[in-house]
Amino acid sequence: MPAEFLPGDAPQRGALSFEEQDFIDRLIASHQGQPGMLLSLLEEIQERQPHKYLPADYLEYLAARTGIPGAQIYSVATFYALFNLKPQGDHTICICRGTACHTRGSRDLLERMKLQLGLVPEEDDGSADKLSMTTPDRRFTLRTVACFGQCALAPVVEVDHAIHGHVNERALDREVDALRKGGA
Amino acid sequence: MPRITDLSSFNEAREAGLAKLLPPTPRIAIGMGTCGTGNGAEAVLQSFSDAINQRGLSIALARTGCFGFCAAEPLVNVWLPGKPLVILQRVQPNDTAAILDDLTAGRIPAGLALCRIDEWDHITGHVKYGSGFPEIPLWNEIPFFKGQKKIVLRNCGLIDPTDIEEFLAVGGYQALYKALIDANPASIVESIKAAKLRGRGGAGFQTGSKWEFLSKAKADRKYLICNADEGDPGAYMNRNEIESDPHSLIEGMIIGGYVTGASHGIVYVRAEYPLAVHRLETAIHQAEEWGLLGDNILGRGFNFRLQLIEGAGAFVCGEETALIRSLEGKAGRPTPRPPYPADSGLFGQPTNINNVETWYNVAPIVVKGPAWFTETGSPKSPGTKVFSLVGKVVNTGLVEMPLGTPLKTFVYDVGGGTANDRAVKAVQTGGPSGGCIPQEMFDTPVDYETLAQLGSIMGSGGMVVMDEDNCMVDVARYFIEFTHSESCGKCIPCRVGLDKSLHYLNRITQGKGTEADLATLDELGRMIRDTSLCGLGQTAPNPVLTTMRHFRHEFEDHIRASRCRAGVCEDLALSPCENSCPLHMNIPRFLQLLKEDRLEDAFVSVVMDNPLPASTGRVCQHPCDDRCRRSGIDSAVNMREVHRHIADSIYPSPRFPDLVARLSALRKPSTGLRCAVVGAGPTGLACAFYLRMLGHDVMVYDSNPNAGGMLRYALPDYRLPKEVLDREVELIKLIGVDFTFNTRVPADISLNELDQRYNAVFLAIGTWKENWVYLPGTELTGVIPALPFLESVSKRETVPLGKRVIVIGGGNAAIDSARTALRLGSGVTILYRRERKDMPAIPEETEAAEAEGAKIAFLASPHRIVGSPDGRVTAIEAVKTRLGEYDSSGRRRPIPTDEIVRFNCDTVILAVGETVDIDFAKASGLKISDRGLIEVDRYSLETSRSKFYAGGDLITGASNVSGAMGLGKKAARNIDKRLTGLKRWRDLFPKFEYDQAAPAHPSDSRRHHVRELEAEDRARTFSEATVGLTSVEAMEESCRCLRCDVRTGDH
Amino acid sequence: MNNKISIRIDGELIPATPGASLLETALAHGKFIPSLCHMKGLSSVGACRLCLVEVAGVNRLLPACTTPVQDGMSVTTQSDKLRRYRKITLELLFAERNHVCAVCVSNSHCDLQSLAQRLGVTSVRYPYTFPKVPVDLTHKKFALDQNRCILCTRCVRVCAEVEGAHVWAVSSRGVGSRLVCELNRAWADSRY
Amino acid sequence: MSKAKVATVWLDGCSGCHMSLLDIDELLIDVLRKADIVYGPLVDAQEFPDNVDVTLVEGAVSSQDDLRLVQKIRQRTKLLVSLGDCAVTSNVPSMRNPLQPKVLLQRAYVEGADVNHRPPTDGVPALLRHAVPVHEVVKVDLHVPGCPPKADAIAFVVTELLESRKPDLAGKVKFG
Repeated sequence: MPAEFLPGDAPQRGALSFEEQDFIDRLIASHQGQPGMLLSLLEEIQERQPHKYLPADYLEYLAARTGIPGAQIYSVATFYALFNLKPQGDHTICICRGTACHTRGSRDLLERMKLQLGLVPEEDDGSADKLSMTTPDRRFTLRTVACFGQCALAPVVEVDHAIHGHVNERALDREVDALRKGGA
Repeated sequence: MPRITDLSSFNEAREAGLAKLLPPTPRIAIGMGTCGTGNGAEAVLQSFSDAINQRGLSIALARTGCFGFCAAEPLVNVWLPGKPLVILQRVQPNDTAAILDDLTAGRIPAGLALCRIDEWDHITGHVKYGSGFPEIPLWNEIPFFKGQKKIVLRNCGLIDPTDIEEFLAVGGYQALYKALIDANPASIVESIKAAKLRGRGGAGFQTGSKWEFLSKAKADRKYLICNADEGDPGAYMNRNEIESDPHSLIEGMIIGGYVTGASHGIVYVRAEYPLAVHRLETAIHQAEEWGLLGDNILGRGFNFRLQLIEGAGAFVCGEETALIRSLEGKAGRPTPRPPYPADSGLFGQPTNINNVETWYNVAPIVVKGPAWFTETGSPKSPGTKVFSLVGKVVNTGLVEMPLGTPLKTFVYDVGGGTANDRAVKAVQTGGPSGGCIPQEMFDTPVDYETLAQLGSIMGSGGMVVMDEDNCMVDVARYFIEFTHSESCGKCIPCRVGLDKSLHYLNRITQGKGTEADLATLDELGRMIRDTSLCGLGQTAPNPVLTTMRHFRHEFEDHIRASRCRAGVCEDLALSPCENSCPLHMNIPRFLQLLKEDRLEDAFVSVVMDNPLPASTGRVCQHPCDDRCRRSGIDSAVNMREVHRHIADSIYPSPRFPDLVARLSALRKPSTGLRCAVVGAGPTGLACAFYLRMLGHDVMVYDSNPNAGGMLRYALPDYRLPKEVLDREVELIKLIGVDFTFNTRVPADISLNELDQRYNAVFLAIGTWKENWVYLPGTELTGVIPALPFLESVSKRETVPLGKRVIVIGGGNAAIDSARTALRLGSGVTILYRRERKDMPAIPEETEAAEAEGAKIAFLASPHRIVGSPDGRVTAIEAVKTRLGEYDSSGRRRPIPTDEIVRFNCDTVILAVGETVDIDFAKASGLKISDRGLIEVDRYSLETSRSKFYAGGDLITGASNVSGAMGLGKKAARNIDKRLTGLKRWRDLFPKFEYDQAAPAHPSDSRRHHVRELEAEDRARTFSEATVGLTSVEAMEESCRCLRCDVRTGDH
Repeated sequence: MNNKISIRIDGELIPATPGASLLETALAHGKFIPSLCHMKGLSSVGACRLCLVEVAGVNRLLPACTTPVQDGMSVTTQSDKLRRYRKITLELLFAERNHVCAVCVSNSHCDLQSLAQRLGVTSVRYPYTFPKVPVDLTHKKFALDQNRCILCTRCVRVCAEVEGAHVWAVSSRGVGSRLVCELNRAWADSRY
Repeated sequence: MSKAKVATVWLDGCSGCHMSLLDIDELLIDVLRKADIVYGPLVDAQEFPDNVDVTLVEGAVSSQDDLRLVQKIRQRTKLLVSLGDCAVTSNVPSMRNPLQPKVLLQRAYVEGADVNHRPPTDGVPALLRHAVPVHEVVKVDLHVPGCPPKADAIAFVVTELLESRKPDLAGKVKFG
């Protein structure tokens, strides 16, 4: 059941501006009691951030205002692939690791991008095929997605939300070079 | 605001919609699904819109969804009043001007036309477009659509998904209207049950039964959920369905709500499908405005609310209990059933979940009845299913086929087979929960039960075609990696069991696996399947269990021979070219050495990898070309010609003696062990070379007076000059291999004698027996087999050849015979029973033969040879063939027609394949395989008789030079290991220091080809037909290498 | 509705209460079915899969903890297959994290350890993972060593269902799943 | 009847399992009547002999030396027994495994040292990335867990083996 709002539970950390608090309050009001409320709240909070992530302050405030236990919010925020707890790069390059893309060589593209962006996975990064890595200068985030559902265009890469089909290493290199030169 | 409350307002809206679909002006509708926009449909739309405005044309411009043929996107529908709808394919912005010119002139741009539609059955409605354009094929006449039956996709790609009026025009909401007017919910549940509609999400549970449970549940509030969290990698039908026809989903759900008493509906859509989310939101909003959704629907007092929730990326939410937890604001971890959702689902209320595609079948069943529905498909699985056909087929896209259609129809007929000449190996169905079905089983009908029997499942309908370039161990590893990272972690078998399975699979792909690992994987897979909490875990082992069942040899290759034939498992290959080379030459190394101007080192590198580099440099089938990654940029590095150049630069040069000395210095100290090699062909020579280098005493026996086998006696001089071969044989003699010529085994020396005299014997006799097809007339004078013909010419014997020669066959021997006959002054025609692309001969050779004047008659199967009364050939008659069904080689089988063609001729050369004469083996205790070849252990090449090994054509049948040499090399390695008990093979090869950096930018140079002499000149002579690369060209070729062997990053 | 029904467990006829689970019924009658995630007084989650049993007429294994008894049900709790699968399950748990029984504070009063002994697990056939997992020593009275955690979630449920505090949850997924205190705080900083 | 050849080996462990072996007390006399102990910390033999009937291995495989020795032992032994938790589970030696050996040596020999701030190199075998149980590197015929295994359990195992029976340890032993 959707948790009830506990009136005594004031926000503990005042890191959010009034505007931000107001944003969350209105968001909660528009979804209150609906199925899928927490997912929708988190999706909209993340979408509002320029660096597409869920800042801890927001989650604290959200917990306090909705009465949803912090542990549950954290559990949800770390369970779903869409949510980020760390800021993402200015540009996101997302390589599809779906079956069709895999059979058409998306792993080579992934390796090529790691090389291009100078990203070296840490030892405890788990498997090299499932990742989200951001360059230290926060210009680029490289990540993978299970499948874009664009299998007929395999291999598929999404660069800043634009889908590119039938990508080869050279085309991808050019794309990244262009972003680099494009500034910001 | 329009609101539909009665029949007349309904009809008004339909009329308005129809006026948009069939306006008085021409209409252009652009396919704007995600696959269309991914291929540039936005720009096409813009271009049309600009041009129409600029020219002030009276043309209706619209957007539509996707018609399913993704490989031909962007698709554009054009319609002229009274004419059929024509679908244009691969339309680019710069095509638009011409298209508009044509349309305004009342024409159809024929060059771009894919197909036409005269009328369309929308199931709940019908649209007549018009007639005409007979030159354009009807939609279901073209291979991709042939056999498809569009029930689910009835509206996709034909109407504007953002316009409810168009949907109404083709019969939309008709079923809802009927349901509400009839007001008999129970009868609709009965219809769905009678239609035996099964859940299209994968499990295949009866939808009618689920609805019945929910309708009987007592509660204040009941929920209906549409699962649109399509997470199977490789499946995307739900995305397209929602993007192209969102209202059909809404209609299905409202009907479902009405008959089950549910007041609330939720569509749970993947957030990765932004366009689908947007279109569905628009459609929900429209339906509410029109009084079709919300309160008091159609004025009949029924209320139903529909809400859209974006899923945040968790494959496990395809599991119904996980999806419900997700909607409750929790992590998507499944919970045990019971309680079943129909009793206690979302927030504890009765709930029913169906997949997107299931909902699309509701309206057609309501309107047409269950009997109509069960006409299609198989008795247990009626109806159709949408599949996403992707991977290694020419025609990729969404395919709606009746259930029960055999797999081969999908792969070969609809998909059109593979684009290149690689054979299809398997189809993966059902995504991570499914399995791989091997090519031998493509007759399998695709339905729930049959796929399950093969260890796979239908799943949501993903169908990924795989060819020889796909490694099945990697495929298994890939899927386990996927389910491993999508496992929710709640139950132990799935969480830890998949982690350990992945560990073993990783080990195998790295060449570190053991055979015990296979048993462990199998046991673990069964345990995970039988004990996991939810469907994800229960089906996750399927990809491993099926690949181990159907492709066990590939697992064994990885484990026993550290070999990944497909070249996918990087740890097992130096580079793609090395992996494809039957001799496993270190190609990047000799290219780099040459690039560093170290010709002598390059020569040593080449010869140590391949003892006949000048010969193979001319005649190898060069599989490396197909694998070269440079071909992704322009074209493959010409590796074969570079090693030919290296060899040609050293053999005739004064440096040769020094290099012989250098090679001799690499030879291991004498072991005193004696080895015999029977057959001085390429296989035998390769084996002898390595055995000698390993320090053994080697004697080679051959029935001919000189070494080289096929290279000498079957390859014409213009392909391989004898002096080139002589120099290579000389090198082998100089390092100390002994030869005994003019000696036959077993006529002159028996196997028992060999057994007594030698510590090991390698049998490498070639294919000297020509297959003899039975044809009336083969006994006539002037009919000659290819190999003896080529041999006679090689030995400079005179061969009586007529003026008009017919060669039968399509392999290298056929082409060699043709080109040889041309050089002897004859006119030549080749008869081949299949098509050009099916010819086994090297394509360059075939082209050269044609350039020199040979004619080729394809699809011609010899029928009888006609002779004169004195028994001489005068003509040959051939039956024209047509191509029929696909056979097990993935080629279409030639089927004879009634048409007979006659070719006058005086000589017929039969080149229909060669076999090995193994009569000798039968008598000497060597086991013979089913194929009539000597049986050996695949990995060690040991025969059934101890001490005896066999390789080359004796174990594979007729093959190519490099492949045969590869087996000779492998035999030497195994013989040495057995004789000495040591693993010292690697020590034999010298180490080279050379640059280990990949070029930062690929060099600009284009591929250098060998220069052929002018066809007219070379056709008169047996001197070599091609001139090798120059030093500069060879150097430039070397610089083109991308150095895939250089390891970077985390290795 | 409170009519007694009866079921058979390993052939023995046993009276049962409608609505009760197979596991409760078996345990109440001294029948041993192994389990690690079940705890009396908490909801059942069916996570450890150790209590899987065979039920006549059902072609898959059912978890005793979440399967309600039905009159006439015939249950097998011991078979070669079940024994094999239970051993594999325990071995997977031992391989997953760093259970160094010899130096563990729970040595000799640990359900995992004693179950392994009882079911005859004397070694682990799967390679150990040796993951790096957090240890929270911030709390004055308690320590949380996730090296030993088997994700049975008994603690999560006690905290939520008995205490009503909802301090704990499981974060992430798959083998990366970890127990988490509120919004990933140190235990000492939690509200409780 | 000739005596069985028995060996014991001490890899990465604390020798507690050997102590427990000695704790079988008077049974030792019986054992020595039926078997010769041909190699081990308790006897003075330099090279592991050939054709050993039973070898009891204590300790985890932690270093290159452990690895080589246990491989040699496997080749020369008919029946190999993992004795105690270190051999069976890698136990305490495995507690270093989540860390890289490099980091570990740094911590122990550089940060934690008073003098000679560097890891020893002379005559010290290189550490493997992980300390692993014996059965992860060679085939093991019998596992006797326990830290250490109780003397009764060892006595049972040894007696059964010398009678050529495979001991059934279910319920008799535990980890820890």
